[in-house]
Amino acid sequence: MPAGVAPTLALNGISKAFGGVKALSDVALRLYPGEVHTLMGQNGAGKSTLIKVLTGVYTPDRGQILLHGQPVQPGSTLEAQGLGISTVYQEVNLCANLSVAENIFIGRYPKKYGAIDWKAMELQAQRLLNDLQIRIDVTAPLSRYPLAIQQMVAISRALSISAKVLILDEPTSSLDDAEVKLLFDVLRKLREQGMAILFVTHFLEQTYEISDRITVLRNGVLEGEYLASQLSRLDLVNKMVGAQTSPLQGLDAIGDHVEPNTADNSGTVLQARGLGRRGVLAPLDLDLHSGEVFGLCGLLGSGRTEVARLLFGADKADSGTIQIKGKIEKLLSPRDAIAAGIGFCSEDRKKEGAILELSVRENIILALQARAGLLRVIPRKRQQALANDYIKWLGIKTPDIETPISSLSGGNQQKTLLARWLAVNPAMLILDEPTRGIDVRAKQEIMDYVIALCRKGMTILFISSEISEVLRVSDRMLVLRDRKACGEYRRGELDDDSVLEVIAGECQ
Amino acid sequence: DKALVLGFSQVGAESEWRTANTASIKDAAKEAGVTLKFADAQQKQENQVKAIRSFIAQKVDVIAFSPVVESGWDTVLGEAKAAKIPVILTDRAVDSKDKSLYVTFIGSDFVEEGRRAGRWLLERAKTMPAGDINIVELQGTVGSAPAIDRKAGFAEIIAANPHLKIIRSQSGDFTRAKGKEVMEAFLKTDGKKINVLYAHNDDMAIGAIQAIEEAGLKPGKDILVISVDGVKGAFEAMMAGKLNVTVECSPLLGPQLMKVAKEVAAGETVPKRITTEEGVFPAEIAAKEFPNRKY
Amino acid sequence: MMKILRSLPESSYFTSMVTVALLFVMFGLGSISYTGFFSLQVVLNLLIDNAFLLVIAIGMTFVILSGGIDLSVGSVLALTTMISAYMLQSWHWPPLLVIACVLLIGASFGAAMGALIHFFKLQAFIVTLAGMFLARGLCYLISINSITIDQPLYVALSQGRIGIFGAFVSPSVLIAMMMLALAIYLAHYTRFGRAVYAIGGNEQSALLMGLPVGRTKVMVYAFSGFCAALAGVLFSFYMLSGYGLHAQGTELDAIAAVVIGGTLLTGGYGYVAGTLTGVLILGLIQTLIAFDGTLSSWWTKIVIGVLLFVFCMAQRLMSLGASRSGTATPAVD
Amino acid sequence: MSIPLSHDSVKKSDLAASTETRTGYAPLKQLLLFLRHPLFRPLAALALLLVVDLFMIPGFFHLEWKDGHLYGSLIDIVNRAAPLILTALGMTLVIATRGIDISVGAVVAISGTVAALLIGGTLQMHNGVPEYVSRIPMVWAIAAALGAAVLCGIWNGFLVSTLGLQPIIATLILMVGGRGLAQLLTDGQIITVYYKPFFYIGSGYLFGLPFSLFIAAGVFLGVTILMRKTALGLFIQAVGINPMASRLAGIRTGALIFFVYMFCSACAGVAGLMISSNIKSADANNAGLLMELDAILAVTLGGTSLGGGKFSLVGSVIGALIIQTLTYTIYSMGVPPEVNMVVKAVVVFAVCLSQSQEFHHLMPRLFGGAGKNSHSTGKK
Ligand SMILES: Nc1ncnc2c1ncn2[C@@H]1O[C@H](COP(=O)(O)OP(=O)(O)OP(=O)(O)O)[C@@H](O)[C@H]1O
Ligand SMILES: Nc1ncnc2c1ncn2[C@@H]1O[C@H](COP(=O)(O)OP(=O)(O)OP(=O)(O)O)[C@@H](O)[C@H]1O
Ligand SMILES: [Mg+2]
Ligand SMILES: [Mg+2]
Repeated sequence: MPAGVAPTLALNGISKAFGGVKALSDVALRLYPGEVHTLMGQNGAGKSTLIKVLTGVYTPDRGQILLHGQPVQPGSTLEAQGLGISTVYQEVNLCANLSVAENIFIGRYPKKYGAIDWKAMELQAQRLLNDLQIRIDVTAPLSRYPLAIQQMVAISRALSISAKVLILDEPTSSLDDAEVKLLFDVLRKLREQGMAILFVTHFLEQTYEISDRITVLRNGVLEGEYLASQLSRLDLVNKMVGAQTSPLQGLDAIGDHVEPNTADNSGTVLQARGLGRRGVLAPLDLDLHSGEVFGLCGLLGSGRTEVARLLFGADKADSGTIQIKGKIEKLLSPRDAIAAGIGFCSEDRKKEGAILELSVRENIILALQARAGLLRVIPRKRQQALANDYIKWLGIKTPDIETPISSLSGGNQQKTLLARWLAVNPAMLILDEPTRGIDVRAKQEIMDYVIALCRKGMTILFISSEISEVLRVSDRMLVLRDRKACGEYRRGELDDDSVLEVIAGECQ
Repeated sequence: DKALVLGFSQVGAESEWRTANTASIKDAAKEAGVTLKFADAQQKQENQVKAIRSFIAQKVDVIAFSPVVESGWDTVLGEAKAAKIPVILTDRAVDSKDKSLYVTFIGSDFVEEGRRAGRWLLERAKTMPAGDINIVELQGTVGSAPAIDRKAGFAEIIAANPHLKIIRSQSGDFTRAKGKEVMEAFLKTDGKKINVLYAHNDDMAIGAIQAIEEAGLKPGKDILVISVDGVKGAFEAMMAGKLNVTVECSPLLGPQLMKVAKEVAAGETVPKRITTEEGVFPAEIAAKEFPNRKY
Repeated sequence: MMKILRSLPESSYFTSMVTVALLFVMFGLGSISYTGFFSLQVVLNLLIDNAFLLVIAIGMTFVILSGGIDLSVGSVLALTTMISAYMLQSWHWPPLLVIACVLLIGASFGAAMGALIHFFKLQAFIVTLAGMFLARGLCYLISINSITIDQPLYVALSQGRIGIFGAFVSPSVLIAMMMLALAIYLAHYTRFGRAVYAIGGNEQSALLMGLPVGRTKVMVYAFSGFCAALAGVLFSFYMLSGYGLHAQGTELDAIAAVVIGGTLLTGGYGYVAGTLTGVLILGLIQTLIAFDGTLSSWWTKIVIGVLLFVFCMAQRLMSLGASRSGTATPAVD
Repeated sequence: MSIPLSHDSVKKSDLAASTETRTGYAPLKQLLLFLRHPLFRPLAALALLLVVDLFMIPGFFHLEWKDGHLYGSLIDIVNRAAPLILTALGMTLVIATRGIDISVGAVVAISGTVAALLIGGTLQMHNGVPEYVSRIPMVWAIAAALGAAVLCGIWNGFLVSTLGLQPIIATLILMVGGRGLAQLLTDGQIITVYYKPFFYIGSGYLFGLPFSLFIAAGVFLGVTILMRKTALGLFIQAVGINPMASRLAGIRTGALIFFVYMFCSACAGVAGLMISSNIKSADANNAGLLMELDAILAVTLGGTSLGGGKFSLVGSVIGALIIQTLTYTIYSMGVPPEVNMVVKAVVVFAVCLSQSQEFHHLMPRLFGGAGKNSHSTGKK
């Protein structure tokens, strides 16, 4: 960054507390035109809060915001947009009841004779999405599409707002490499045009691929601002997690130290034959053995989540049978599935996971209690013990176990939901994007935890948009394409490159 | 010749009185061999208007109805007139300037009922010890015609005696439950002071009587109870000596209605106002009267 | 549930379609069973008698679409008739001025409630319920008697007839229809309308997408108040009187009409046009009963209940069939 | 419709905060906790009303011992409030699941009617001596009445949870049709009951207090224990806040919803018995008319959100008491009937505002006070 260039946006001494929780204390941030600035920090470090403060969702307790040197105090997202700040917040914040096109243009409709010009709007939306290689019916309601697509829509909405500052809070957490690449291409273009971009992610690779400058937050305190080129990964991680913990080795090789699974995979836990559902998943066969991690790879929309939902009875399969431990099961509802010893941690924590107003404790024991039934209440002591344990094990950052989950950071919510299912300790656990929005360190810990569970005999169906993750943890994996199964592979049969080919469709 | 078709739009079924009224009309129609088109308006004027419109569409011979409220009938009655269907009002009048909109009005006069209640009390007051006589009033539904008129009529008469004072007046919505609830409140605030209770209908009176008893007082003795309508329940209360007088407001308009309807259909001229013969029943004659009460 | 959500819009769309179909079926049945039922005038009477309900329901549609509810409409209607009557009869104000006044009053009344709801984060239900008490109460403060209106223009409009193929409609019907057209335009071709849908879909997202949530919400209630007042004006044409007991329970009819019209009470899904069918259905039920003419008071109620039930059943099952896994209440297992 | 951070959650987080930050000595902390408690404001409102009564109505708090029981305004209020409390309790659970039940009024009418019809009893004059006889044993009659109520609940539950109709429409059906049924049973007449034992439910006294009070208290305790000792409370909240997530967590959402509607009607049924027993007759035309509104009002006054989720049973009880006290106050203060509505409206507005966080933030600003404490409702 050439000296003398004035920052587009500068934050000084920003502090924000929620009740007693100090989310931010005296944080500063500089955002220069024509740079991609990555905000890093562990879960609960204060990234999203900082973003919400500077886009007028929260009012800071102290500190000032300078836009082009002028102090501003946006009172709402609306005003922020007016000031030329366009934002994609962490959770997808769109209206599922409106059409895709409308979600992109709402508030800024193309008009004809003072009336909304739907045709024009849909055409433009089509074009915007095509830029991101997404070909979907833009007139269909957003709720029709899975999270990843919704994320892309949110992004293209932000991009379409001609702004001076673009803020993206963990936009890539539910995207596949392909989408990420597309997104980065666009970001680079915008950077050329001198836009100031603030970017949040937990993926080191992505950080180093795109960012010019990195600001690190730790526990709501500014750790420091660095040029990406001058900060090694190890330093970055240390700065994030703080000196209190010893530097971690080979973070980007999560699970590498996992020795090939020696546990006998003879016992088939679950056997699906011709499992499918019209329009969403072509019939496929599955055999899951006890004590193995079974991965699902595929591109966005390839049907991975569908497989999971069908196995869990969240959606009704209209063909095929499921055998669990040898006996045929009719999984008509998640309840049946749980009874049959299956657990499912959904990819959409906001809509299908978190029960926002309930406390962390309640959220953690919910599934367990549901299985125990109405009458056999888990004694309070035990509940608290469980909650505290998982908070410790997964490093959930929360004031106490009675805090409503709604006031936890995204990643911490994700951990809480993971805890919910780990607490149930099912024979087979389906994890759909379990590491979504979870910071580097926690990610490794969780992976290790997962693998440890397997070694203890639990079967895990693992879905992740990070193919590398899948490759590393799973003993066997099924590749899906266009909602069809296309080939099953054992550990080692695929490496980072070949898997891409397979997924992309150059296999056989 | 074919049976006469009478379209009748009833207010609803909000009280025993109303039900008796409906029953009387249906029975009378059966006896008189009149085919009755009955529509219940669920206490809504707009429904009555709809009903009348549909009667017109069905080309009935005569339309009769008891208006929910006096005002606002000109338009639809105009349509009836245009369709040459004679209209008979029962139980309540309408206040349209154009009297030609309806041929006649059968029914009682709420104000007069109020007056009768007043007169009875005036008489009774003479026999009572000197000094103020405190009256509490249980009004009907706020804004409803009987409530307004019975209040007015009563007030008009008792004005003659300065000692008759209405110390409290609250709406009991014409129901037992409310009547009792309100009376309870009255009894708590000025229990001993109350000498007379005037209720706009028997149901409220019956409710109030319970309240009085539960307060450890004797309805009919410690507190005189006056009410309007004259339903069975009231007579039972009078026989038990708990109610002093009920002013009759006869719901049995059926026979008269049928008679008039036939005449009107036959093109005869009928008087514009037909009052129903109604009595005042003090407790003394209750036992004698009880057997021949039909409602 | 993603599936359920996916199917909601369809189901809401189909519901509207189904509703129309059922409307015709009901009318057909009526025509078969009752003489004089199958006539244009009967159909037009539906409009004449329900013009005011339609207008109220239109306002209610917006409120419900935004995820709120407005219980005050019935009373506001009554209050409007009362104020109009009083201004006309006691102060002898020119009718147009009176109309302007009451419309303004209605809108501000609604706006006030909207403001309370938004700025103080109060619950729509309770605020509008209090509004309902207040408006009724104010009626009685003006007068507990009903006031007859004999103002020439009102009388003219009340008795005005606009012939259509030998049958006729009242001017009110035209006003209501214009209101409907306007509402449809508002809902589908203006920022305001779309913001309403967005807020109903997800208020927080709407906020984060930079929509003027506060303003819109206040405007929604203002609009509802306005519609209620307009309905009041139509009602005073219809009844030529002001009365504190007018249109009791109309709020419920309006809500029913809206919901039957295929709008989700939870907000976000539905069509203004559907509301028209909803209103007609309710009107038709009344008409059927009136034509039958054998029902006692209680049978009337029971039959209304049964018809409502049969109707909702049909609506539900058909729209279920239409979009396989749809269901209107997310909580269903 | 996603749930924004609600007041409950904010209050709770603030609470958590206050406990850990303001670690002043215990009493202060206690006080703070109390002031911040969601139930504080409804209670305050009730207290305020009573204070008004204390000054406006002579002898309002005066209680005397009259033929074997306590007698006075307060007794009336609780006695009258009992049915409302019951319906409010039922309504609370329904509302907690994001539902609403507007048929309670009709159910009240039905159960009252059934009981009255079956008990009936006739006043036979044997040479001037009145004599009471019941038609069938009262126990059966009451069982039948409650049975009828529960049937209504099953019906609602079926429509809402099985058919998936929208609650308001589903219950509207019963609201209209149910009253019709009740009237059909009574033929539109008021069925007077001539059978003393029956009157005990609604106007009898136990230990000098209204028996109805004990019923209400009993039900309240029952539900509270149910919520405490079983996971019902947790599940109901979960379903109310996020039905989809709850289903995926393995909660039987359908059954749960079915249950709450059944429970709600059952409560209404008991209320119906009380009311008809209190006026010694069943008035199918008017019994419980508009009761649904009062019940919902009570629930909301108690601080439960109609958006579903967190609920407070105690709150609803307080809400019911507020409403009844208000009505009673209006009666005894000699407010002219045509003003009733306005008064009621004003009070309701006042109570709501007193409960609004934002309003409290506004107050100091309005009156120049600088004391602006830092709440965050999570959005502007
Ligand atoms: N609305 C709120 N109420 C109370 N506390 C909150 C609220 N929002 C955030 N916090 C707290 O502020 C801290 C920072 O949260 P924030 O969401 O900014 O973390 P983050 O850096 O975005 O984490 P993640 O990477 O998981 O998204 C967390 O400890 C969280 O508990
Ligand atoms: N690019 C796309 N084009 C069209 N539809 C898509 C696309 N991506 C996803 N979908 C939708 O995704 C649904 C199936 O995707 P699903 O979420 O099951 O697969 P996935 O691999 O889990 O995707 P994700 O990466 O979002 O988890 C289909 O209903 C389809 O409508
Ligand atoms: Mg975050
Ligand atoms: Mg997926």
